[in-house]
Amino acid sequence: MTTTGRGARRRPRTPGAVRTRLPLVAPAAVGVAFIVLPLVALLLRADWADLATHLSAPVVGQSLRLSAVTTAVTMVVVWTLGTPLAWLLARSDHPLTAWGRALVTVPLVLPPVVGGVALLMTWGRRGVLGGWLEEAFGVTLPFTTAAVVMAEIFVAMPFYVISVEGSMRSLDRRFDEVAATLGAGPVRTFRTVVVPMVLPGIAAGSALAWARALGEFGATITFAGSFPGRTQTAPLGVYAALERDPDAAVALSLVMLAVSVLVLGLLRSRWLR
Amino acid sequence: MTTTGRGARRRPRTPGAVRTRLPLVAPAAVGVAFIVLPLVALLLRADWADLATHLSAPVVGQSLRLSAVTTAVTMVVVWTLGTPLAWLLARSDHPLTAWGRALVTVPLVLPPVVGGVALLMTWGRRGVLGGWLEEAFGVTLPFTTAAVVMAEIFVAMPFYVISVEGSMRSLDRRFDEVAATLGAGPVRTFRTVVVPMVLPGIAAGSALAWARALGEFGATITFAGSFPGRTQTAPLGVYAALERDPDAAVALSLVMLAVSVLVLGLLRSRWLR
Amino acid sequence: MTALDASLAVRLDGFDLDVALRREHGVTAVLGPNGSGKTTALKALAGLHTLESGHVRVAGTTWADARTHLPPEARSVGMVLADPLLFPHLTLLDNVAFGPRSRGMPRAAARSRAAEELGRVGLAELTGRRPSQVSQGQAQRAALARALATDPALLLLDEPLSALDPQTRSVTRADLSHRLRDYAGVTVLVTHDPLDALTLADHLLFLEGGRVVQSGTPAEIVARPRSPYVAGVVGLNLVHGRLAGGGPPRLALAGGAELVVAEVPADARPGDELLATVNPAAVTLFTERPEASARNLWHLEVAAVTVTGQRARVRLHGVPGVELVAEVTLPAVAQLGVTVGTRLWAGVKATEVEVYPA
Amino acid sequence: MTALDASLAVRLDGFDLDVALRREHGVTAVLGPNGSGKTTALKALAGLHTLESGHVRVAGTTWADARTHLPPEARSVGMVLADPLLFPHLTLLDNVAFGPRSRGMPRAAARSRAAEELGRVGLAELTGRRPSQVSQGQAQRAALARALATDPALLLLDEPLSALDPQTRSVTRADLSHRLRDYAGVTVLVTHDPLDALTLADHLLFLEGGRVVQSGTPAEIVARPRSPYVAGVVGLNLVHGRLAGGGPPRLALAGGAELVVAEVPADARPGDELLATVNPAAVTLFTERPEASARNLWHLEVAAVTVTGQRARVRLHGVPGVELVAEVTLPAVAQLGVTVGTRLWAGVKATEVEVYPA
Amino acid sequence: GAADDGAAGDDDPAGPRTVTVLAAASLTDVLELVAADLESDHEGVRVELSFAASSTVVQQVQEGAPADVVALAGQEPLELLEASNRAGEPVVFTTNTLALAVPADNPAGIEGPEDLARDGIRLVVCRPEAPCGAAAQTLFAQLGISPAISSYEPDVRATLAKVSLGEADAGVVYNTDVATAADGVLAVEIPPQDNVVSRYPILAVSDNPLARVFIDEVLSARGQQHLADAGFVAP
Ligand SMILES: Nc1ncnc2c1ncn2[C@@H]1O[C@H](COP(=O)(O)OP(=O)(O)OP(=O)(O)O)[C@@H](O)[C@H]1O
Ligand SMILES: Nc1ncnc2c1ncn2[C@@H]1O[C@H](COP(=O)(O)OP(=O)(O)OP(=O)(O)O)[C@@H](O)[C@H]1O
Ligand SMILES: [Mg+2]
Ligand SMILES: [Mg+2]
Repeated sequence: MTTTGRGARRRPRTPGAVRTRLPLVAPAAVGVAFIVLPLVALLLRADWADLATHLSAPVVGQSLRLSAVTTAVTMVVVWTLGTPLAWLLARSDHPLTAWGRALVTVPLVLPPVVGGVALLMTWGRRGVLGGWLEEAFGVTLPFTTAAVVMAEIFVAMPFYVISVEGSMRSLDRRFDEVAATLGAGPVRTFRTVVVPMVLPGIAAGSALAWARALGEFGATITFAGSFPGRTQTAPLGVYAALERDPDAAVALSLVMLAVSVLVLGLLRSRWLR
Repeated sequence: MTTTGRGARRRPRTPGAVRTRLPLVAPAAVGVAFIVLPLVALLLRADWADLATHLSAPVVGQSLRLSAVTTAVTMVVVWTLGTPLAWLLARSDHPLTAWGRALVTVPLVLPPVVGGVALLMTWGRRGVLGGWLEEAFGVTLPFTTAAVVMAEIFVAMPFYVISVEGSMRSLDRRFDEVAATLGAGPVRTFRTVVVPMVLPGIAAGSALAWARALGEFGATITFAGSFPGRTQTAPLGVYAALERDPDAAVALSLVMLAVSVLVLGLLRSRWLR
Repeated sequence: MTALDASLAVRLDGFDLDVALRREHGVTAVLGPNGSGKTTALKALAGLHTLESGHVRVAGTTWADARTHLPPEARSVGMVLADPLLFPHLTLLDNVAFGPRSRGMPRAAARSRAAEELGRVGLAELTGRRPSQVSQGQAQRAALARALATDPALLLLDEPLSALDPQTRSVTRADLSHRLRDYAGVTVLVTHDPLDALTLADHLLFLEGGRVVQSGTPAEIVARPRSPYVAGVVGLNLVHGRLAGGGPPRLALAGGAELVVAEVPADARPGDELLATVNPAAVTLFTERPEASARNLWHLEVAAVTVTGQRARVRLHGVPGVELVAEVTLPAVAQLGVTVGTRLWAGVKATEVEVYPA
Repeated sequence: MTALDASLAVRLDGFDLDVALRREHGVTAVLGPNGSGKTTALKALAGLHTLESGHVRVAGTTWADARTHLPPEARSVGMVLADPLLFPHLTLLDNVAFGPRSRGMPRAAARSRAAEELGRVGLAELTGRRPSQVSQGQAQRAALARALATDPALLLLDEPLSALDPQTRSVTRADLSHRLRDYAGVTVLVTHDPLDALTLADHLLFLEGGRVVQSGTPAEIVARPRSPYVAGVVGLNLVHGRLAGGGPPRLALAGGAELVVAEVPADARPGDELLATVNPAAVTLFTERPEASARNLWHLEVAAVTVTGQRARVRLHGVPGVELVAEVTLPAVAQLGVTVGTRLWAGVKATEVEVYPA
Repeated sequence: GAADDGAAGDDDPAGPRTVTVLAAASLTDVLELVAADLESDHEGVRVELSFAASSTVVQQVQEGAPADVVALAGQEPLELLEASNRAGEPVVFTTNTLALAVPADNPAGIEGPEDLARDGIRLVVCRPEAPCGAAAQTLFAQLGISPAISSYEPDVRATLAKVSLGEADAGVVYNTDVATAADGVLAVEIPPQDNVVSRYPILAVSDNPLARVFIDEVLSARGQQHLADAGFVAP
């Protein structure tokens, strides 16, 4: 091995580098394999020859379109509500804040089906608020596209809040103070200083939340049901097609997989390094 | 209002403080309400009088026990595989790392049901590896408790890796360098410097991953089925009981909720401030 | 009307600040050891700490008293810290325009005001740069421009030069001094650097442990420091003792040693507490006990050496009550073999000691 | 056998380092402006940068050459940076025991070794503390103990005192000097502080832009600095010019000004390039044009002022080719009204100028 | 691993002690009674039951679920079960008919299947891939109505849950499901002439001798009585 040329800098630091790192590399490789193998299996099992046909199955287009629309609306709501929430949590010194934070992250751990039931108990026809909504405005939420969005917000917002709060908390408090001495009130500081400065964190949190919303299944089917074009999002479409048209189901899964990898990969390489 | 006494320091900074913060507080409050209301509804609907009876339904104890065992095993595996993986990702400068990272986080976005199908396609009797496993060792994984653990690992590890990698990446590289000059090879540095220093991040990641494993439903029912005592974890128990014994289902949900809030709250107040 | 009239009582966990400050105009430098409460005082003025009691009145407006606590954004204040803390996502222009915009000025006006302020600190060419694209000194000047762009009635500078390397520091100090000359409001400047205090301020305030230990004009303070910290800042040795009775005029020091002096204040009686200063340059060092005219002679150990240019300051100790800094040339350091731990003879002529009441 | 024989060629994005260094023993101080490659050189020695070409041989072992690149953990090296970088989760004792443990020493032996090392830097009482519970100076001494606990053949110190406040710095410098006296290996000390260089090192190496610009013993360097940076470090004014023909001996400076000198090297011919130093204390300042004996007299503007103790260093410019630092007393600063921007007359006697070949 | 239990227990020289049954969700209560009978008659034998939608059951068997017996709700899913997985001929052991489930207060005033076609009725059915969903489609075809559907639920359970929670005005489910459902759900009968009869097959999918024992227990008088008690009708 010679050291001439730029390429030399890329060589492993020692011939034995891989060996001495084995106790790290081996488990990491097993971990990667465990996650990646099923994805590969999915690719292997896909009916590539007729992929185009499968992708033109009505369930595919319809459910993808619905997923695109609902997750977009979800993200708008999550940004609007979740960003101020993350900020207040990040800057609160109150001893109860830790518990408030835990409460907000509960949907992370709640089985989605239970989440769906809880949503029904709140917004359903006989729910705590739903009954009143129906009487006062004649609005019923379950079985509507709005219910899909609500289910997605319920499961996705905690991801966003937890992640954005982390970056906001590590923002130097002195920036807030400087903005205040310059005459910026809390809202203006939030808008013109905090948000722009934590943009990478917001991007990361958005990616996570969007991904979670895209994959959402249990709460959606429980709270919104499954009706093609109205409440049957892509994951529900996959489930519905799994037995009747497994190739379409796999094709649909592949599309979701590809889109997600693309979004996560782009975001992470752009923002997160 | 007077400023005498220590209490004065806690007063709001201005009488108008709440008003000027309204554009932040209002959406945050809506966000909290949206998440907390369904949880409250769940509490309201619970049959508190007979809670003890419902909790003694066999499905409750059995599935909680199974969930405790499987999530514990899951966490051991996730720690073992995920920690080195997070470290290698955190310290890799390779341009492809961002994509590797995205790949590892795919299960975050994959609908769990699709994840279950992918696991079946890998480890099932007709799967890429499962067929070989069965022939060579007579081992079939699907529909066993092992399958539950595998499904939980598949969905939970990405949470752990993404979260721990974040804290590892923000670890000052000079600590690695100092450890190296002191004679510690990569593995020793990992074990004695990196892991202890990112313990709070590991705790946070573990909480997330554990919570995700605890709530796991779709991949489990697809890949492991729902055998009481063998593969019927708490969320599957909730689902099974929902129709026949909804009060037991709600009671079980409440137990899960309480345990999760407790764990998240304790962790976050201990480690994450 | 007093432009700044503040009486600050702040209580933090384990720290009490109690400081009064009234100034009509000009620059007040606040000095003190680490943890003496300088930053706390500035934050209380800015509204970032709530007063336990006391008041802050600036240019006729009450910012805080028993019933009032204006938030920082409602106070006409400008603040610059050691770290410029420019908003990294904004250009220098937009950083400086941030204040005027926040106070309601239309965008175009705010920007032209910002351009003007940047011009006044010599950054007219860099308005379009991001903070990451300018040097530390430039960033600090931009921070100053930002703080002044809102025409604050009170300007608070918390060690504005301390994070700069020495060269940048003196250039930036000049810019700061230049810019402050045109500023009509009251400036409070926290610093550790005596030169800042002497070149930028017309009034000095020394804090120790949250209390004012000495205040006055630079000339007063340089002449008669009243605490070891203050003496250290102005570069003098300070000795504290009682006038001894009988014999030549001399001070009895705490550890039993004596300091012979030429003159004492006319009204001093034996037993009176007195302070005495000795210029480090007036301390002579010898390797052997000299047959010298110096009336004060001690055998001391070198505790520390610092060098500036071709001069070294040698800190000596080892005789109870006597702790001296001597200033010698670099060649002398080499010739005397001055390193930490060496024992040397230090002599001070009685005529070089200046005595005043404690 | 040479204890350290290194020829370092390192190529980073946009920066090239090319430095050779051979030392048998003792402390080599590496000085240079920011970004001159000091840290890069240390990292290359430690194995944290890969050599483009060259070699590192220490105590007879090849650490790096065209075919070898030992990783840092296989090199017998100790490193201390400005930031102590103690492992926050370990006590001081375990921090110091980390190295011996990593190199295979049993726990009990490593701990007793660590306790011994901590004792040698005066921290015997603090072995059980966490890094967060000790002062910065103590932490830095612990970092030194940690680096030395593995008996490294090469000790690398990268501005080990720069993050400390001045008082702690001089105490820690003394401890460091004391500890280095007992250390048998080669030490390379990166510093910005001339005092570190003069009191700790027996050999100085100046880097600029990744290249060595001057090296030698402290005495050689103090006497004849060869670059403005080096002159600045040793506190002298450096003037670069050509010997003028005819008239009294004098140098023609770049901007057209002249510097009259008393003596020139015997073999200098008109037109030869020469360097000249002037001690800042030998520069006299006047408000009015004096009728003085100083043969060199310029009307200059004050660019910067710094104060140490009761002396001020005044940087002057305004005549092309002439940039001078003058050292005056604090009272003189007040009397002359020295602030940045003032114009003063600066005089230098020809006899105060020291001339040597460029 | 799977080798410890169920189908793979053949290695045990004393004969397998466990029989694993995968069954349609609608059989949950009945088969638990049947299993209890069998376990009390055969000392040391354990019956493991797992319930899911019939189509899921079939898929699980295909993918290697450790199953000895499969009992399905309807014969369509059976067609998907590959021959290699069958270890015996399927037997129709019972039949089921459809019923309308409505909330206890019947807010939409559903009296019979024809009311389903009214505007504004919120109707939930199983997804067409599930036997209950297929049967519902057949029912609508026989009635000549095409009611507006609010949701295609994954299985009977979910369909019934929507009704019992009051979210749906009506759900098409099996007669037996309404009988076992929690309070809060009423059955509206569908006249026999319009109703759809689902035939429930049971078959062994492993050569575990206990599979036969279990199937016989289901077909026994005692087993049939449990089925009848739950609202099933003998074939
Ligand atoms: N927010 C706070 N809560 C509690 N104590 C505080 C807080 N801020 C500062 N202190 C304490 O108040 C004391 C004074 O701190 P302050 O920052 O005002 O000192 P300083 O004079 O500015 O020191 P330095 O020269 O190091 O900047 C210190 O003991 C510090 O620990
Ligand atoms: N890892 C790196 N990759 C690319 N360039 C680097 C890297 N590290 C340092 N450099 C560049 O190399 C040059 C020398 O840096 P180095 O840190 O060695 O300077 P230094 O002499 O130690 O400066 P200072 O006095 O500021 O510590 C600088 O231009 C720096 O930007
Ligand atoms: Mg401070
Ligand atoms: Mg450096």
